[in-house]
Amino acid sequence: MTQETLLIGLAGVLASAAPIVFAVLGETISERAGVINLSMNGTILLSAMGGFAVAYNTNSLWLGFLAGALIGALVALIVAFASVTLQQSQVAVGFVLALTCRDLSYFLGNPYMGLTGPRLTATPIPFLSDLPIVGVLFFRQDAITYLSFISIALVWLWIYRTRPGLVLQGMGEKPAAVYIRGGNVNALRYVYTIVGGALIGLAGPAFSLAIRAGWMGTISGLDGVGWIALAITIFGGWNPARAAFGAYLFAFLQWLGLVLQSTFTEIPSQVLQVAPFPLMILTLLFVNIGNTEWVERMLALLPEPTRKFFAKLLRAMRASPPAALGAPFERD
Amino acid sequence: MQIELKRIHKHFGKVHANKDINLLIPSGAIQGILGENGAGKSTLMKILSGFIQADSGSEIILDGKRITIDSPADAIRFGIGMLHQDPLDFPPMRLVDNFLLGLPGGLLLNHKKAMQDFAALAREFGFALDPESYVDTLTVGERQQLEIMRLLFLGARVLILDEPTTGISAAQKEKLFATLKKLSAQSITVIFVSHKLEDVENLCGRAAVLRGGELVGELQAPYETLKFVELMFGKVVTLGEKQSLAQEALTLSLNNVALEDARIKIKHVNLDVRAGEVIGLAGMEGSGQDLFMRACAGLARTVGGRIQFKGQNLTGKSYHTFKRHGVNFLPAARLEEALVPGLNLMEHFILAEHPSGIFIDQPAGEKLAAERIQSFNIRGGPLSNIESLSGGNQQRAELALLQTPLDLILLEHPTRGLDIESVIYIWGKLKERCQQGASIIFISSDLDEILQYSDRILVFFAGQVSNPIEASQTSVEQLGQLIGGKGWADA
Amino acid sequence: GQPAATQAPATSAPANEPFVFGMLYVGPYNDNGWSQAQYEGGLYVEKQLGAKMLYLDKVNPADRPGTTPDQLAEELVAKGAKLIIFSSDDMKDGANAFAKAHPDINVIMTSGDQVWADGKNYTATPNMTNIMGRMEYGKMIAGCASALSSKTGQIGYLGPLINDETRRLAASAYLGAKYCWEKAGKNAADLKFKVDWVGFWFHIPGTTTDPVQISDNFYTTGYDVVISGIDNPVNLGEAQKQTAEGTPSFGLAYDYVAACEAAPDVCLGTPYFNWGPEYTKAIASAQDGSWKSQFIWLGPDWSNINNLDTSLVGFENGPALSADAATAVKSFIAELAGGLNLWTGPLNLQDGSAYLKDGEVATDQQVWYLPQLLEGMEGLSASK
Amino acid sequence: MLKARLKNLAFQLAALILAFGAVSIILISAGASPWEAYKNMFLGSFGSVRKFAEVLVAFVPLLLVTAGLLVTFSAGLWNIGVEGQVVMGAIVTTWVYRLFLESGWNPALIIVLAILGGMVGGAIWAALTGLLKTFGGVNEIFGGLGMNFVATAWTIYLIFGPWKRPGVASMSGTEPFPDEFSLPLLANLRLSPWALALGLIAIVIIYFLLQGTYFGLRLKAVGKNFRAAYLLGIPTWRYSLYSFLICGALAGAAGAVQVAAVYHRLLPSISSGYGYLGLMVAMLINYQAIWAVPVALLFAALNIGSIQLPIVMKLDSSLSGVLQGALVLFVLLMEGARQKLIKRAS
Ligand SMILES: Nc1ncnc2c1ncn2[C@@H]1O[C@H](COP(=O)(O)OP(=O)(O)OP(=O)(O)O)[C@@H](O)[C@H]1O
Ligand SMILES: Nc1ncnc2c1ncn2[C@@H]1O[C@H](COP(=O)(O)OP(=O)(O)OP(=O)(O)O)[C@@H](O)[C@H]1O
Ligand SMILES: [Mg+2]
Ligand SMILES: [Mg+2]
Repeated sequence: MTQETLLIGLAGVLASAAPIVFAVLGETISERAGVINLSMNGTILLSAMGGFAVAYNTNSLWLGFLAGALIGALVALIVAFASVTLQQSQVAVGFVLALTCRDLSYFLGNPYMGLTGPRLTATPIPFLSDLPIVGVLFFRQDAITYLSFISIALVWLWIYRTRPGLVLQGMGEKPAAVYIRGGNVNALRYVYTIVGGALIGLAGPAFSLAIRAGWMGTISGLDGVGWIALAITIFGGWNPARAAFGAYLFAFLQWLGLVLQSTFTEIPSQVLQVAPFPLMILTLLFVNIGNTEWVERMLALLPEPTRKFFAKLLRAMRASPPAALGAPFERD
Repeated sequence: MQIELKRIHKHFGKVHANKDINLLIPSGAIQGILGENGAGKSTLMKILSGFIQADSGSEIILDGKRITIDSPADAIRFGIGMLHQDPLDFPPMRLVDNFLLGLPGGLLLNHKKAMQDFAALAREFGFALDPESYVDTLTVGERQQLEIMRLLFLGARVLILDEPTTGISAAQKEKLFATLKKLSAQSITVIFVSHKLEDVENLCGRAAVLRGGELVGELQAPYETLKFVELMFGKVVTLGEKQSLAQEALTLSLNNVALEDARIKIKHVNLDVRAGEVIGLAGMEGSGQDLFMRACAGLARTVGGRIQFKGQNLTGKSYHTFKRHGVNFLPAARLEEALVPGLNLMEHFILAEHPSGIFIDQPAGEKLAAERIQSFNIRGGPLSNIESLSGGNQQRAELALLQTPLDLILLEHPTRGLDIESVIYIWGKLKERCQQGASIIFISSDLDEILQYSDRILVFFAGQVSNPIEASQTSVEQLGQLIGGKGWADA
Repeated sequence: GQPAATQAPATSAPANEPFVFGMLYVGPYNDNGWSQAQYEGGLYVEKQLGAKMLYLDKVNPADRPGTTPDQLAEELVAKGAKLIIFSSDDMKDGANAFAKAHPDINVIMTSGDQVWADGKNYTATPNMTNIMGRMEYGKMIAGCASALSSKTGQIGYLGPLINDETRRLAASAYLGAKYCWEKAGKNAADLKFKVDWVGFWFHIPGTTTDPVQISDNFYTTGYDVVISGIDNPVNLGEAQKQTAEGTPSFGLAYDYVAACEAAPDVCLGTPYFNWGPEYTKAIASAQDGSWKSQFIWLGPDWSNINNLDTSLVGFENGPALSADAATAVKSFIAELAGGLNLWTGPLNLQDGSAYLKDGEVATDQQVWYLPQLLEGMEGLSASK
Repeated sequence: MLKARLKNLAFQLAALILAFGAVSIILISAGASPWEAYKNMFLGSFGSVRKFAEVLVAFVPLLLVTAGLLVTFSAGLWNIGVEGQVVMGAIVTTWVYRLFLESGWNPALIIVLAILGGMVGGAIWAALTGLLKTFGGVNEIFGGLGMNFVATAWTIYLIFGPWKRPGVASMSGTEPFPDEFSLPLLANLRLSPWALALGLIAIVIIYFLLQGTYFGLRLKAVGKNFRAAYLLGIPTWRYSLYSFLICGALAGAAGAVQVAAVYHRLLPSISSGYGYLGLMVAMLINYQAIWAVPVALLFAALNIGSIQLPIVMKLDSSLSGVLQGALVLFVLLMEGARQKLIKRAS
């Protein structure tokens, strides 16, 4: 494969990762605020269908994307209401929504199956697109892909460089402490869950109006994407940059699976497709194993210097989730 | 800033935590709030700081203006800041971020400026805090200092401290008191909550006493201690006679035991505990005593040395092995570590018995529960869920779970958050165990308790462990010094 | 386990009330592909015979968890169907079970080979008939059209999953492409024909390769024509996108006569099935009692392969097919009609082993059970 | 006391009404008559003996899965990996069949072996998630999700790779086993009384295990407070693993039944989504074994009855999923509302 085609291939990877990028960013925000939105798989399907339907009827791409975001926000609102206001298990509510929204999208989407609606096409950025390498990679994409790039930067800056972002970090750790500092924890949780949901909702149209244009019900090949995005969020360790990297890694592996299909005939084609999951599990293993009882026991048996080394290593790998993730906040 | 509380009421379900409290605190005063556990002190303060809201009809008047405080945000706006009983900060974050979090300002963070402000404040109060370090590396005292700095920087004119002296060293206490006096000189109103008489006596010009949610009296310095005690408990209480039950037989013996965790390192501990003996562990929180105690239970791994239990070598064995040999550990965090919310008393007792067989023997269980509840006079029935019990009753339930026979009882803060009567009752129960030959090792941040109930004392300071000190030959002062890290040469 | 023999009488219904037949589609009835072609076939029968069609689509374990085709067929029978069409190879086992359990109900098993006396899976089943079109011809024409329209000489084939049928169809497309490429006086060595497999009939994230990605990958790596072998032509959408973004690209749809309408401007054409006529014959025979079990594997009606009343297989030119290419395709079809058989030796299998020696003509069995892709084709021959 | 119970009932009733209300609105918005839809679904599941038999066919694996999940739930574990455990059960069952098909042994014996194999397979798959949880600190939700995908990918690989039927690898799965290797079915029906018995026995055993035994009590303790349970002397990690093993075995049994009694082969999505559906059932019955049978039956009926929708009303069957989801969702919300009200009151 020539450098040219390689670059184009990688550019394609960046584009095909865009929806997942939105999803993982949304989930990261939501979980940072202490609310785990497990409904992603359903949300993405529903917003993909809804976004397409709206775009088809109004013949406006932007209304389509808007609809997707709204749907995502709406589902998130239910999650927030159930978990923040009614203090029900976030996992339970999210899971139910994941299944329900999926079936709802199939039910309501039936009339739109196989229709050809509007679709986003690439808009190369003048000058920049002519730059060697980076031009091909980054500046010959479509609008939504550009938006995905920007979102990564914005979310990262927001969390690590702004005042509200600092509060957001705190909220995942100790809501009560945020509260006594004058923050309205539950209101903020609503806000971030809904904003996160809207981002997740963008993933839908990013598929149905750009990458995998149209709506084909079950055979749209979207069922499962949400779970993958969830896995990637965890892989990203609640850091938007790392999460985005995870999304790109996933898309890259998919592409690799395709280009290697006829070269490495020995590898079953499923292996690279399913690779992200073992990867996620391994990552979780690495960051968590340091906290387990038996590892500490083993460490204790080691002689001084080696013990020091491993203890350091384990502590370095450790990346614990927001302490208050999934826990409702009560003042009294 | 002058504060006037009028007709403050607060209900928690059936609990009437604050009953018609009326109190006037003049500007610049250091107001003490005293009361036994559960008297309603924290509740009152949480109301004043907006953390919770009082029942309707209650009034708060600030410098003559009637105000409503619906949230901490409001309180902050009115210049009221509170240092909570358990520090509300963000352990995994840096000091400077903790300091910044919640401060007003522009959208973007300005770390440079924050650093300068931080440094300036730290200098003013002589706090030695590194803004770049992480909160989870600080002692409780230092975390308090951090909070105080933050509150003052927020412009607090009223500073509420809820039991700030639990778990800080004598040295830190002195520093804290100095700071508070300085603040009141700047006509900042300080409200100091405690159930330690001498703290109030040393610091506060005036004190209000709560009992059972009511304001039962106000006093001015100089105070007479007896009056205090009477107000707090409704009667004069005296600690029981101090008697030792130590016998000859050895239960636990440690030689050259070495321990370490993420923060603390302990080297070469040697200790022989005799049957019936009570060992008190003193030290400011996180000095290593908790690690030491968990090691004695097999909950923390030793990295060197031997732990012998009644002649058997249990080094590196798990807690369950220790338990089988007759060691029980009662953690401080009851509902988190010791009891199972959602299960009732009977189920707890059944679980503690390790019954064999497959099917639950209901009648037997009820009988067991009934007699335990009776003999530990727990306020609650076999079927009442553990979390619905009061703190003291939960503590009693915990004791009722101790297995028999038993050779070593390890207790973390066995009476924290309990009023003096519960304390006496519980120690009575524990001493019964000593009579039956059990040894006790316990941690407490209350030096009086340690002196009162231990035969020998180990003092911990930053991982150093003193040689066993005969309780009869030491004093609160000496212990205080050691805890603060002074006078270790001869210890 | 013998599912209930329903009481519905085999004797044809009184003339006044219409004959009811049931159809099961593997995909959505409006999938713009295989299932929609089946659906149209059913409508045709309704029109011709005044019969009434009951149908159930998405008959696959993913869409209808916990159900089996025979069970679903019984639902249709319960609603009065007197003949059932199992319209996909994937319903084979269900069809067998049903036919066995309901000897009184006639069954059309599309694309199956159960009642092919010379086939490998023959089991005499009096109430079953297999119908399949020789799509090999359609694919040859598709291949030809691609070769004539490709500027780069690189043709991609979007394959679903690897089995006898999908192999022989891909191979046919290759043979057609090769023939027309050389006929146009180009050098055989310059023709690249590559098959990429999805691994399923559609995309399952985290499990299969994404057909959209396959198409994109083809188009962005110099393959300017992609022939769809899957049930819904995602390649067309991608060709459209590529063209819009400046790389002129083309695609061919599959299965359904009107499939090109999804993206006319890039569609070179559609090799399609036209089930109506054969279904009509079979159902009529069931009605008048002249039914007999047979294996029907028909090519196009060479007099006019696009005659919707006679031809089981056809090829619909797409708007994107240039005029000269169209004429060339026309003459290619004429040659095929004249007896040209591209399944003639010398042909080797992909691994170089001999498949047909010089002049040898492949038997039906050799074609139907093609063991590998052919020499000259890139891509996997068997799934690992 | 009684009053409280009545209040409870009122809330659950409200949930029911809301759920059906919401779905009716959806139906109307899709231009269909709710009444017609519900009627067809009902007739489609209870309209005839054959239809009810089909309902029971779906009911059995669902019940098995639910029974298993009750155990992990009381151990405080969200075993979302149950879906993969069903799949694994099916894979191993198929594998055992393939091993012994030519052995000439007594089919009955082979069937038993195959089903046991399936249970072991499911248990092992669950144990992996369990080990990841107890010894790797990997949250069972994420571990389980991963394992689900691996299991699915594995089936697809086997069906289109090593185990593909001669020639035509297809969605229809591997070569079906001869009839004599099927769990005996009732005459003229697809229902196996043996499978039904297996399901019912399982739920009864689980009920008593959780209600009446020390094991169940310890499991609850572990579920409600891991730390305290350990200090009370319960070998917590072992109990977590036990619960995973039990749930995995039952999920595996569900997969085995799918192979041995329903499909007689391995096919893609062999689990029929019963794993996830079982989670819904467990949530809807608020983890109370006593309600498992009726609710699982209801969900199975909805699945089967919804087949009528496309045939009769040209509606998509996925409506049943929407209805199931709405039921669980509103019950959750109503429960939350109830608790909130109680708090207010006191
Ligand atoms: N969130 C709550 N819900 C119910 N009851 C509560 C709550 N918080 C406090 N109480 C009850 O209100 C009463 C007063 O509690 P409070 O915390 O004010 O006591 P306190 O004086 O601070 O005791 P301590 O010295 O232990 O802090 C106690 O009976 C307590 O159990
Ligand atoms: N967080 C809480 N939630 C609900 N009820 C509580 C809470 N804390 C305390 N209570 C209730 O308040 C009452 C008093 O509790 P508390 O722990 O303050 O007892 P107390 O007054 O401190 O007496 P004790 O000396 O036994 O602790 C108990 O009935 C308890 O059920
Ligand atoms: Mg108390
Ligand atoms: Mg208090």
